[in-house]
Amino acid sequence: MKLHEYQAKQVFADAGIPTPASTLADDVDGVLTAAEDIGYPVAVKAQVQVGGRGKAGGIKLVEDAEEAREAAESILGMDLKGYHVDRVLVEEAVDFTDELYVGVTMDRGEGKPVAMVSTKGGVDIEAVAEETPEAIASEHIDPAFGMHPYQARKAVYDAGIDAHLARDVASVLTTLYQLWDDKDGADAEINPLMVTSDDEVIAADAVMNIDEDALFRQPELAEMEAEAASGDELEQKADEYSFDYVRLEGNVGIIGNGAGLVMTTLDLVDHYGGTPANFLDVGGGAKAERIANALDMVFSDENVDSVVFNIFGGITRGDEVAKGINEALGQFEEIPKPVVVRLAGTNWEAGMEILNEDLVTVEATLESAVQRAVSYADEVNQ
Amino acid sequence: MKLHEYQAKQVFADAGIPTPASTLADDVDGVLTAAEDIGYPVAVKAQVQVGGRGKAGGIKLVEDAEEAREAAESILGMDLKGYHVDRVLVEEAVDFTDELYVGVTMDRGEGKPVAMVSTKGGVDIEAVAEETPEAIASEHIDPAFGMHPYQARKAVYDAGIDAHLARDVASVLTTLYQLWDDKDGADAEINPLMVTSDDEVIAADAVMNIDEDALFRQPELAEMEAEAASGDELEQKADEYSFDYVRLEGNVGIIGNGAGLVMTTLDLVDHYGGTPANFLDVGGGAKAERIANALDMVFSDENVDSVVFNIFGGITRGDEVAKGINEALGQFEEIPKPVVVRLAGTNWEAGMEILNEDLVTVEATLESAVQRAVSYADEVNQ
Amino acid sequence: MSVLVDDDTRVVVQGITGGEGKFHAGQMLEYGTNVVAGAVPGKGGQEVHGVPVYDTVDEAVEKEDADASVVFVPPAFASDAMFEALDTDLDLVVAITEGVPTQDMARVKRRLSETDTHLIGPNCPGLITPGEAKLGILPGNIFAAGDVGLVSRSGTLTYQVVDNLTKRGIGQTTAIGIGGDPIIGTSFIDALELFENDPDTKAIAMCGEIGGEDEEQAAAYIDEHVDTPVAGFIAGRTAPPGKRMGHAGAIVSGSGTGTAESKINALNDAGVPVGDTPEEVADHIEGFL
Amino acid sequence: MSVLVDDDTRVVVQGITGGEGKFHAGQMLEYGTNVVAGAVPGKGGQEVHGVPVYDTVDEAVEKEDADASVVFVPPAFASDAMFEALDTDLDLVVAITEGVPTQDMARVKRRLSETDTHLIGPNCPGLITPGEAKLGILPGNIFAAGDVGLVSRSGTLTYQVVDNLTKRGIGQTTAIGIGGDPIIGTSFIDALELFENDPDTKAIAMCGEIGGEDEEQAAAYIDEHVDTPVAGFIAGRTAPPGKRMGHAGAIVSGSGTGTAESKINALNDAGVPVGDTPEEVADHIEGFL
Repeated sequence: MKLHEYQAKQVFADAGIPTPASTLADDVDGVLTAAEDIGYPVAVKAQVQVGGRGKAGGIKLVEDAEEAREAAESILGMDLKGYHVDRVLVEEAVDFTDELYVGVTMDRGEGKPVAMVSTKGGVDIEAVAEETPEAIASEHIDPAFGMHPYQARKAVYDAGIDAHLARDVASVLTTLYQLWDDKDGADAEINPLMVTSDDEVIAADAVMNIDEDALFRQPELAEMEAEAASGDELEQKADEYSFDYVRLEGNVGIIGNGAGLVMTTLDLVDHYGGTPANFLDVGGGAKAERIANALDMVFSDENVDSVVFNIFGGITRGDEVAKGINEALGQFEEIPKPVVVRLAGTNWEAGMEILNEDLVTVEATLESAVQRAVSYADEVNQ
Repeated sequence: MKLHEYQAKQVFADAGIPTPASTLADDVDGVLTAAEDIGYPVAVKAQVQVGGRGKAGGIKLVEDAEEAREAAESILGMDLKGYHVDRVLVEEAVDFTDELYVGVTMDRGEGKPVAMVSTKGGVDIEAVAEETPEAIASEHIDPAFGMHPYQARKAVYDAGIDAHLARDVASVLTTLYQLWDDKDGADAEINPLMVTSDDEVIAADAVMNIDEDALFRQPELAEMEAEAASGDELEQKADEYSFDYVRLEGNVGIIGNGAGLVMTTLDLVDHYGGTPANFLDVGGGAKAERIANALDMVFSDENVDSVVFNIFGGITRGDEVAKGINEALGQFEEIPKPVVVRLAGTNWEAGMEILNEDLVTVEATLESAVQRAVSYADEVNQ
Repeated sequence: MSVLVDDDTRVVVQGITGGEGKFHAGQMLEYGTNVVAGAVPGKGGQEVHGVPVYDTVDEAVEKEDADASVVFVPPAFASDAMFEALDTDLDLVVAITEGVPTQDMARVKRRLSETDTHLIGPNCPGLITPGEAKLGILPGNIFAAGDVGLVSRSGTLTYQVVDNLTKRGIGQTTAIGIGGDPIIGTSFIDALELFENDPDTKAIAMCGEIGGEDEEQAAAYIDEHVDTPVAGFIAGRTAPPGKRMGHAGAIVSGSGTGTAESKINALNDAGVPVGDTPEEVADHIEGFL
Repeated sequence: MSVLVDDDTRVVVQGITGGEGKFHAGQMLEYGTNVVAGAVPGKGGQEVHGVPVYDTVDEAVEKEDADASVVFVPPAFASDAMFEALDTDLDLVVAITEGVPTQDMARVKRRLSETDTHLIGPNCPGLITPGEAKLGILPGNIFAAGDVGLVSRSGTLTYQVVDNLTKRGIGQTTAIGIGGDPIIGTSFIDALELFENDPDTKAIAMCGEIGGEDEEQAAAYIDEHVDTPVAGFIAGRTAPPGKRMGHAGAIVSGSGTGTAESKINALNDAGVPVGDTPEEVADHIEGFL
């Protein structure tokens, strides 16, 4: 779960990391009042969960009220890479001489947190990592002991941060690591950490991703999540149903259980010449209602021309799945899109017995089910 | 540094451990008001840093105002094993059915914290440990990871705590460990942890020793220390001077540098037929002023008949020591007690050169210095 | 005939009194697994399916001589259960629980590195030695005893591949679902090493997916250390970059590693054929035998 | 001719720009110790006594090939300095600092147990191989090269015993002050093992004190594993029970172990004569040679 910039900045500021003065606003008047309070120049920044906001016109630096009004009018309500902008952050424009990078993430390969510092801030850090990896100093943190003070200093010295800034940058990194640790962070980043003309450091951007599996013990952040929800309508719906769902461009709707199997189903759709419309994992142990919800999701997608329903039961039981399919499809006078079902594993025989074959096409194998769904979708488009 | 019972209880209560209602009082009226507020019966408990208060008459259970007045009058101002009682804790008398023990300490042999639980509370737990060690369940804690929840439960189950109390006792132990960890505890104990007739647990006593070396990062507790100081006048003075000092029964005053060497000097006094009046370690690197303070300490002890001054310089320099001795003794018209000095190690020759032999007796070896001091003391007592 | 588990394995089920724990303890017993105890704090003295329950793993080991555990404990308490199992020096710990916080697992993995215990999972279906024992939630009836070792990051995909094998009459020595989380106990490499050292495993099927670099590392390991023939499968070829697909692991960062292409190339370079479909994996395995 | 240090030992001084660090770095250099670097955050690029200072221990190791460190860092930062040294895989770390919080040391000791590093201290005078190198604050002039290994929990008591030896013409292979804190890196047993395996050490002097059970454990170890003759000394015979005497370690709990009597008995039972005075220790050592 990714916090909005304004949320992450608040979290960082509360922990003592210097951040520019800023105010959230959701209308033009709010922007003007905020800018007046902060003092021009200010930046007006769209608060949406998507990268490359600046290039897409979602961030504007303004010098006076007229420019602020223009910026507010153009950004508020805009569509930014599919996300509707309904709030902007009005922020003090920092006069900087240098841009640094500090970040903390989990190195899954090592199974250890890693703290990073670079003098190459203000740009795409992943590009830096690829092109000049030596420009990023990193320290792996022992999960048993946490980050030792010497490690923050070492990362800073190794990165070649100027001696007179070393203490301040190490302090920011230490706080960032502590936040990451306390708040169950997945990633925490400041890019850029600006160096001002009077040699202070200030977090000009703030990224904080939280481990969703840990939200149960982060009630304050979990509340932020509710506030942060935005984006594609169907993906929002999937959130409500708590499905793992990704919307794609194709026309074969896909429902299955287990990420690996669902991805494999997508791959087979592609393999047999179709194009997947989505990834939808109902998870383990899905009961009838959940199955019905999944069908509802996929039917709601107007791009979908056919549906392949692929369940290999472990915890999930074939009879429950069949019941859900029957219930969901029983409501329709006419089935909106052809549904191909393949059941295997736990209680699959019981499922097959229950399944109403007037409503769905049954296939015995994954391969044949996918082929059938692809051919149904092709028929629609002929 | 040992907290007073009332301080430790406050610390425990703030962390959520159930404690009886209580109020600190320093006069009879205060005791009566507190007892009235709490409701009889109450316990009136002397707040001094010494064990066995109950047996020594420092704790009284009272049923009404008359008894409370009697108890307050007898306890306030009493001398309890050399400690003057100037405050009492007036505490709700808990109606209990059982007495348990929970504690956390550092097992120095293992280099690990250890959490302990026993159903044999309310008595001297060290005696229990010696006589029936199996009655105390203990769990060593990995300093890298801290106490896992399962360990608190395991200690409780291993101790044979009744199933319906297990969760509450485990919760108290978990909190106690966390306090011990957060507050740099040396020992933290609740003995007894009382079980009430309605099956609740409540900390009827509270022990908390803090690692003095960690007080620099425990400012709240360091303030408590100032408040808690009491006992022997000379030991208080040693605290002011920050000497490691222990007052003993004999008549040969001993000053030295380094605990092992000072103890050895004590042992040699004994070996050569004398009796040590004190242990006084000036520590490493003592300068002239500190040396003078040490002499002042030992001269203030009326039991002292002679003094042996034994310095083996490592960080401590012989010339500084000699300077301090000259300064301290130079003030006197007549040296109050004979002082034997033995200097060795760093700058000992320079020290010997400076040393005013009109004021002290110089000896070349530890053995001869001690023997000389013992014979001086014997002369006084002939 | 197998790795890690067989019919001598003595299993304690952590969380046996919960819904899933109880159901799957029953399933494991029915399959023939030697489930000797349950461990649930506060439930000591009870019985589930005739199996005695203890308050602690330690007591279950002491009284019932358990040497393996299966963890069915909710995510908030799962790492504590794993620490309890690791500190009790079990040979094998299988953590089924889905949704364990990643930072908890980093600490568990740190502790694991100091022990001789094998930890499978978390967020995994467990493992099975067909005809002898299963520890976890795998549907026993699709497996058959045989010569193929199987290791997979995904649960249901494992079943799919096994199904393809079993239906052709190709059985398994042991099938291990290592789980799809970012930090897991037993890696592909660990499992490959076990199979390589098992004289009865004549071929290995390895099912990976996009995200992370475990498959790339496994490929390098195979190249250096594995003589047993391996056939691979990689799920997520069509996943778009930057999208998270269910498993925390199944995300493509968009850079050079972690993509299906990078994994398939690495495996091919190590001499491992990668099937386009689960059927093709079965074809390759059949060719090896 | 020695254990742990000799004239090849390449030393980095952590905290070399502080008062004590600077003074004793000078003393060590004067004694002939191969002090090759200092490490002080923020002071990289400076020089002290002609020795280059680096910001991190890592850099000192990389640039100057240091293999040992001496820690002169204030108590609040000492455990961090020890972790830095341990994580840099030095062979030897000598922590002079007095007053390190005990819980910090428990964590350091935990980390130490995973490394091959020898940690001496904290709250110790360090160690010296006479004529070759000293790491710490011991007054070099009282030592002489010879055949006796010395290990002691106390600083100045060590000097006392060494003085008694040297004045009789009995020199030392290496003298180690292990420190008197409740939790220390190198124990009596570790030091005894080192001396036992050093062919040049013909006799061992061991100076203990009241508190803890290290001397009792050392006695058991000597009984089993040490053929080199050992003479002992125990400070604190006359200390009253329950009183703390300076060292955190020097406290008698009042129960059976930890007293001078218990330690002396244990040593005697292991065939170790214990002197009543430092002179008597020297008598015993002289008898062994």
